[in-house]
Amino acid sequence: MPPREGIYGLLAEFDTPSDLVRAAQKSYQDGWRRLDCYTPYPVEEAAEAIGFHRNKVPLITLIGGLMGLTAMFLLETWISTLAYPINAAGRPTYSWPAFVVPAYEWTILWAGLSACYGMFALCGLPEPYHPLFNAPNFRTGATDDKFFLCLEALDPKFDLMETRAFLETLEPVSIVEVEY
Amino acid sequence: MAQIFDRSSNGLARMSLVLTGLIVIALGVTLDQLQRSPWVTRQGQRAEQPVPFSHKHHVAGLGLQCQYCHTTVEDSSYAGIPPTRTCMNCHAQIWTDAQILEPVRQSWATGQSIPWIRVHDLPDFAYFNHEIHVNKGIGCATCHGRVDEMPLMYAQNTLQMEWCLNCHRNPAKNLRPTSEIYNMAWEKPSEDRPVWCSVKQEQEGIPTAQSVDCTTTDPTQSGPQVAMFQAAAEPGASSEPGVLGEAAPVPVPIPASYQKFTSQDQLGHFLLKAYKIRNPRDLTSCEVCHR
Amino acid sequence: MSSLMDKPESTTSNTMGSGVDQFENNPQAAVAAQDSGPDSRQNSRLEPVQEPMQEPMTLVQVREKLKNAKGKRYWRSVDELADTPEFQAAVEREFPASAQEWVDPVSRRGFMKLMGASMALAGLAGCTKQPEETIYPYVKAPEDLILGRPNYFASAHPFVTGAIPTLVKADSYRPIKVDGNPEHTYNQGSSDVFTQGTLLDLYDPDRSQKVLYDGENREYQEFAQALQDAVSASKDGTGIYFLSATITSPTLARQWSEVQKAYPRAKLVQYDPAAVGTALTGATWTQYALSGADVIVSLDADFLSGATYPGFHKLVRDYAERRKTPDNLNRVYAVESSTTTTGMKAEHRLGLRASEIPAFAAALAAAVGVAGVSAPSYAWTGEQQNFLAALAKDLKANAGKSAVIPGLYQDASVTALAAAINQALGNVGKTVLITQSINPLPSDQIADMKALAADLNAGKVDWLVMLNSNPIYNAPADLEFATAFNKAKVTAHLGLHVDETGQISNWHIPAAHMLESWSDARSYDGTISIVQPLIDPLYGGKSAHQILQLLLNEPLLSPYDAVRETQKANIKGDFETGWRKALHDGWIADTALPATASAAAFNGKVPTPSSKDAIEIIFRPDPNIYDGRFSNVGWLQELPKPVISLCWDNAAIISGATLTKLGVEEEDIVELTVNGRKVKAPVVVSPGHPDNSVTVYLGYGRSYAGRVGSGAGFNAYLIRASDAPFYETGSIRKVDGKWGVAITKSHYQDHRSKLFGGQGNGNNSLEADEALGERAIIRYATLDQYKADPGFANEGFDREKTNMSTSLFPNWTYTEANAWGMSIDMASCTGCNACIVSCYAENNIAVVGKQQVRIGRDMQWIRIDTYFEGDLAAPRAHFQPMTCQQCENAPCEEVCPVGATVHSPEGLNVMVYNRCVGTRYCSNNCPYKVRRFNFLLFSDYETESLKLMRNPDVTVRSRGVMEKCSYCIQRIQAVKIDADKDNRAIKDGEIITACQQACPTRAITFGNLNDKNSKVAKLRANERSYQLLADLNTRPRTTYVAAVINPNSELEETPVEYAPVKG
Amino acid sequence: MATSELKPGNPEYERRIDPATGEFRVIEQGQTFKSVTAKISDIVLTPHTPMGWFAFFAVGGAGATMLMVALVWLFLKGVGIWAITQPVAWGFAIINFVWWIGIGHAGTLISAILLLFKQGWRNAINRFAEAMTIFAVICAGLFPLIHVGRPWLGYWLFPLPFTMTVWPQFRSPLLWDVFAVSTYATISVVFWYMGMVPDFGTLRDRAKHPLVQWFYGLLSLGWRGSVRHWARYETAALLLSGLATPLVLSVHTVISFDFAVAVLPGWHTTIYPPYFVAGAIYSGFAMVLSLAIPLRKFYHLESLVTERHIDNMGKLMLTTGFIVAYGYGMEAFMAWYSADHWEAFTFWNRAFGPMGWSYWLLLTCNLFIPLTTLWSRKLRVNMTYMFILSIIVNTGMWFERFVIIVTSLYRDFLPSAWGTYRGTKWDYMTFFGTVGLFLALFMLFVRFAPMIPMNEIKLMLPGAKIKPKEAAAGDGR
Repeated sequence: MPPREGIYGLLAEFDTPSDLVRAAQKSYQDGWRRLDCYTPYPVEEAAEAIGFHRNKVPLITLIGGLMGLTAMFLLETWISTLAYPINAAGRPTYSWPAFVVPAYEWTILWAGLSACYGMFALCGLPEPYHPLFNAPNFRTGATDDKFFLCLEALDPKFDLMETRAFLETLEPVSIVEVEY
Repeated sequence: MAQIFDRSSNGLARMSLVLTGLIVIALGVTLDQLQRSPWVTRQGQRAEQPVPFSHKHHVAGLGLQCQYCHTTVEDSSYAGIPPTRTCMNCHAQIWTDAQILEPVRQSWATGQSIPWIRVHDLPDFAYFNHEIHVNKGIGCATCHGRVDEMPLMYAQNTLQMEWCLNCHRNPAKNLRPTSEIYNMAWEKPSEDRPVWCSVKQEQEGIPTAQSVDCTTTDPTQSGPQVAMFQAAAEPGASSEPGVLGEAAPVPVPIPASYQKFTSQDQLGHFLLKAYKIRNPRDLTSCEVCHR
Repeated sequence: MSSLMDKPESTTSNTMGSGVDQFENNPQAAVAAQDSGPDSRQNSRLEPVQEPMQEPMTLVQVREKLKNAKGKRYWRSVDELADTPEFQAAVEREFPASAQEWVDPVSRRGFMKLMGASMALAGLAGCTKQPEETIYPYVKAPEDLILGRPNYFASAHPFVTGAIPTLVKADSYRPIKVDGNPEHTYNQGSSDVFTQGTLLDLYDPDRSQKVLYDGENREYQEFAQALQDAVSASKDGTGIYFLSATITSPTLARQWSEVQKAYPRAKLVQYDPAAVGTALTGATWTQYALSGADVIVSLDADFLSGATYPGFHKLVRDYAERRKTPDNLNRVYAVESSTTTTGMKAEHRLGLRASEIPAFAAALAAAVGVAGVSAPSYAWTGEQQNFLAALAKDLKANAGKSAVIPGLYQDASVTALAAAINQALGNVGKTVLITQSINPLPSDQIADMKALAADLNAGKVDWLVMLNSNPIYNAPADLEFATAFNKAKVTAHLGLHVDETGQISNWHIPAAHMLESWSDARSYDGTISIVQPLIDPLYGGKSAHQILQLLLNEPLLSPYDAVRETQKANIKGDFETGWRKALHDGWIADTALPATASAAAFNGKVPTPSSKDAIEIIFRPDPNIYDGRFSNVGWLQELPKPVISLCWDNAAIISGATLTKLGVEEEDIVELTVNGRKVKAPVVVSPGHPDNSVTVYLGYGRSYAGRVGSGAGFNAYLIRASDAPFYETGSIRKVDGKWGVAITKSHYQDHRSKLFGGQGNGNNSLEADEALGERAIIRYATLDQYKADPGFANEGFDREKTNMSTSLFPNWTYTEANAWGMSIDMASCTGCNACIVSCYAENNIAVVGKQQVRIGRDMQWIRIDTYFEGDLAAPRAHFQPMTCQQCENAPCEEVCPVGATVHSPEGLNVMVYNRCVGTRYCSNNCPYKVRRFNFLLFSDYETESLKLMRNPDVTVRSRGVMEKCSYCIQRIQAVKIDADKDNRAIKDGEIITACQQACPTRAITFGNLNDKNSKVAKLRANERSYQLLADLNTRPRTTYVAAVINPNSELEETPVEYAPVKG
Repeated sequence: MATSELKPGNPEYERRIDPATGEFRVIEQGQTFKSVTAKISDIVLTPHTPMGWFAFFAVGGAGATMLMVALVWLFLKGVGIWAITQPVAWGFAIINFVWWIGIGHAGTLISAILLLFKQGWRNAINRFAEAMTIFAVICAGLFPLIHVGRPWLGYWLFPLPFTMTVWPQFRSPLLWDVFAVSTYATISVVFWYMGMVPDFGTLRDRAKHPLVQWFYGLLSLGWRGSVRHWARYETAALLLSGLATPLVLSVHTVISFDFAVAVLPGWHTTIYPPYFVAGAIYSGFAMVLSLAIPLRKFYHLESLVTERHIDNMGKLMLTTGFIVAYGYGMEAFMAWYSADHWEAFTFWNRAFGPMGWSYWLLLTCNLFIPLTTLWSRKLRVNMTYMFILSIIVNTGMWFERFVIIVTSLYRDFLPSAWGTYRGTKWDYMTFFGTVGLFLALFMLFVRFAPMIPMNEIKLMLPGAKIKPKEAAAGDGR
């Protein structure tokens, strides 16, 4: 996509998670939908506050796991009974109890990988470049001890002056415009 | 604070992830192909032989029998490479001063072997046995290809295990009447090229090759030219005990109950029984080829 | 190739009944599975003897040759190039000093190994291309050769205890297996360790290859000339001395007698360290027909353990026939001064010190009422008196149905007394047959040797020609032979190796191996066999026949003609047909010696035993390498000696009590002193060895045996004097240091209390208590027990049979095809080891060397498990051949991650070497521990001569690969193919495994279990058959037939109680 | 130092003891978001590496080099350079393999199982415990590869379409190992890396040098702490621990199958799976202690890795130690109770046979010493003692595997096949070589990655509490 021009959004900085959560709740009640919070550690309340309740990671994991299970079990069965059926130690060619173990391991393998990759994919990572990094105070705090609320320009309610005014009411430490 | 990465890096980052995946897959496919490639198997490669011997000329041109040179193919695991004397049988008279035959005359004079490069070279841990194959209806051409069309010898097939198993798992698709073993031009039966076969009362100790006889001309018209199986007829083809004992009775061509086959599948399954070919479970057991 | 090919005599054995002679062959089988070296078959054509020597190339040319070779190709070129005579010539000229390391394959080898290994690593096996291989076809193909099918030639292995008729298998005229002649009445196809070992002896890379004069290369003609000149100069042969091993060839004898006619003053001395002073050199020859003997008494005679005793093959076979079924058991008493399998198998064994045995023999003679013999006064212990009494009683009860067999290595009086007893009991003519000696020139070897030494010292000897003898190494110590030797003006040595004598002789002539030359010999009953060569001499060796012939009027008469000349007398009817029949059959009909002479009368002199606490030192030829002649045969060096399971060394073998008395431990070094002569030896304990006596085996301590034999063991000849070649009192004392010995079976004393399943007393062997106890590995019964309970072998807790319904899984059925199985008769096996060596030869098994054996890495596919039952001071041994049991539910297969060992439809546990990655899990999970792993690169891929020897039907295993007994799958497959070709079923007995083929007692039977009439099926149905560890439900295809023994109730000791474990 | 010296009232006491429980605090008082960030990321970002680090790294490097030498010789000559023989066809290689894998387990246990059990105190130690897991698995994974006779054919263990058209044999526990261990390694790495992504973000943002920024920037994948990301991240982490838990239990179970599935007396027993897993965790915690105690001292992390952690791990070792003890007991009991001769003899032979010494050594190291002393809280929080104990236990666990493998193999069914076993110098070089490799890798990790998860620590700080507005004023950060 062509790089967008102009303003990405307004970034308000808070000192405590409590302030951030309150601010987030207010903005959400105020009707903001294109907004996000940035915290140095997981603050579930904030996510709740901006109306982010559930995600798709579990579903992806489940699907991955099932794929692993069936893939390995079928492979084993095919190999041992059809591809080259061999009498080993007088055991039946279809020795399903033995097949369970590798199938079990692959279930976990695929589930785990899907969980991790799925999570990053849903988050749109990797994304080394992000407009927020243009904000002078973002990188000094967001991963350290500061808490940010960002109201994004894409939100229909967004208007530079009004939004800034609205943010003022939330008593942030600072407010900055974020360029694309 | 400035950005560490440029805008474009987002695209690059995701692209590189995808690429890595593709490269891994590509690598796998390459290796898989490589292990089957002529570079590894020497399939179809014409080796630098001391004498550019042409099977085409000698087989198709002069109509030499395979066994004229490969004498032990029916009696031994080893088909046999002709001694220099075999070459000299003719080349003492003809082409006596041809340059390309110099190595042959050298060998004859000095008593040193002609160092041929092995074209069909199995790994040393794989034990192939010619006699049982030709005695049970696998033709030369099945493995060696149309030798009569090869000016210079090369390996028609990979000779890899998967190729062997290909047939050991389903011999029927390659079986032919033992009378046609040396027939380079043999083609699978079809509607317009039927084959007639009959089994005479097969008995213990009589090689199955003799109790079955097949013909490509309709035996109901014109008395069948019954193709004979060389090994049995030749007295003392094998000097080993047990093997056929005293020369086996030469079967008389009686137009017995001939059966007509119009597809390799029918013929194959008929011969499978007639030649008492072991079942795939036996034929694919490890000790058959590895000891 | 062999000049044989155009001789009419070479005959394939197509009329022979056995099916073993139908083999297919893979042209390159003998080459590495991993990194294939040059093809063995082709090399066989390119023997140096055939190579027309060309101009030595210059190093420039060498570089040329190598220039365009790169990488692996390059190294292979060096190897190939270095083997060409031109190259060697070149190197020798350029820098003679360092010539060796280039030309000598051994030093090249270590390096090449590393190369090979790194190559294997470099190219990840699967993806590597095979190197291009070359085919060297014949120029003129021999008529009767079908490449890929072996030929068989009947011959004989001439041996001082009587020739062993052989049938030699040749692959494109390379002998690759030596076995007994199945049609010969004497050994009926069986063989022994020596006969089997001669094959490797032939291909021994260390054999001498050049005629030498004072270390320089010479032509044979020069020697011939020199000898002839000397002889003709001497007119009547004065000063011409021949020193030969015992002459066994009638032809050689004839040639000598002609030499005597021409040169009456020429002298012949025969000397065989193992035969000297024994009945072997006497004028009479005693044969025993044990099939008719109910009671057999051995007076220090070891007639069950190997060809060291004359007639071994027949004696042990007759013995075993009477053990196979309980209804007609014989009974063996053994009185012996050492520990031998004979004593260990005997119902009743009495260990006596060597010097007591003549006295005992006399006492026995007196007791059975031999006229003119009175029992010498000697303080026998109570046990000994009981034994004597019971024995005498039993003998009298079985007059005419018994045999008393004297030991070879005992005082002459024992032989005489035994003969007298047999005479008195009326055994002679029934179980005992006395003929004149089968060795044509009997002589008093000790006297002759003394005389020779004297003449040498007196400077009377101008020429000393030694024929296959090695006096410098093995002459009696008191003759100081080495010093006397130097007084001879010219010494010439004919031998397979440049041995101790060859080293210091003026002339050395490489001898022709018995597989390379024509000769003849008599077997046990005197029947003459023709020794016919299988191959041209590899190194232009000469035979003794040629040497003697040099002195006769047609000096160039070939041994072939000489032998024909001799046998004209023996072959009846038309000579040519008779001759061809003889060659084909392997013997000349009715040439057996008639029972003429009677035994040497007993001269009444019985040596008095030495005092009870004097140490006696007993000299015996080694059971594996005999008098040292097989020193360089790796197979025999690595072979565990019977009873003590010692290999790669000899030792001072003593009893446990003596060990404690001397205050030493095993592997300690002791110094043996006899009349001031000393030698150092490691101590090894043998259960049941008489106290205060030390058994030492001869034949070790060679300094010029070759890469294998040199430096192994100690030289017992150094303390062996001419007046006491068998035993002598001496002294023994501990000296510093230890000498690690390789013993393949552990024997711990069982110190466990009854609570833990032991015997409480520390006298028993832990292994045996376990094996005979609840593990029920050895099951046997006395005759009475058997009569009371015929099913003893499969009754009772922990002896239950395999229950086909115990498995959770549906059983695989093996009913449609063949189901191969093996049965081993525990009663018959005497642990003679012939099977092991036969297996070596058949299956290309590698020799690993002493150090590897010491840490338990020997590669033998079949081993003889030995358990010593009861008190280790006087045990009964049980010998159990142990090899892959081919379990139907094989634990090894279940755990192999790559399916390298799987089951065949015929129920065999097949091992696919080239699939094996070497996890060794199968070995761990094998309850029988019969799998063998190539921990290092054990197989020799470099030594050319060994490549000729290999069985082309069996892959040579590379490093990192597991291997094991396959029931000789290559033989099974060969027969299957022929049978399929002929559209017939496989006959019972058509497939014979290598161990079965060699076994003199027929203890091993192989066949198809689905064929209810097959021998093996019948044996398996036998009530005494049991499966090992059946409670593991492994369902072995190999079963053992429990032994039934026939003890004399008067001597029966209380059997050991095996208390079950009380946790 | 022990708690007794701390009197209520003195600041030391306040800082380290939680008044509510009287236990040591998981995090000492007075830590703030900033201090945590600084403390942990500065270890990584500081331009001057402490000399001590080099010393340790050099030791590890030396070991790794020795390993290389041993491996080259191994590949040239073959496994015969080791002491393995008939009948003991498995030796050091498999012992080390099982030992290392076992050590790995504690890492996964701490990060996964303790997470599921909401054990907050795990947060300080889980990161380097996971690192330990991965490096241990690397060392372990080495052995199956090199111990086979023809390592260059190792790829035959994977189901791939070769021209032989022959496939792996899925009944073999060794093949199960292949899948179990590879899965275990992969999941551990994924889990570990995912956990570090946010902290890499922190490092990226604190780094001064552009190259360092770029480096951690890449690793952090552009993490910016969006609460939406955090939410998914948390879910994924939870799921992964949910998966890692059965995985870690299965891995040592499968490895125990290598023995339990075999017929060998001393191997063929049903107690092995639980017994192996417990043993694994036991040795794993020992190894965590051997790492944690020097680390907290060296990098002055006492405020984050407190006595509480050591104490808890001590307790866990006590528990698992008793499960192991139960395993040993069961073996002895079954030897008697089963009335099975094979079992009985094997047990007798283990305890009183020629190699009995190894059995008693293992009992001393694994039972007698730890299970008697770990009861004392005093000792549990005594760093020196715990460090030594951890070494003892690891030794003991190594010998446990020695006993299981060697003393079962060297005297099995047929007395005639009995043998013996003594390691060669190459065996020892390979073993200590892997120890060196492990150390070297771990030192690299300590230097270049955050060894304590900052975000998880911050989560536990008082400042992280969400309070209503009025209380908000002046809460201490």
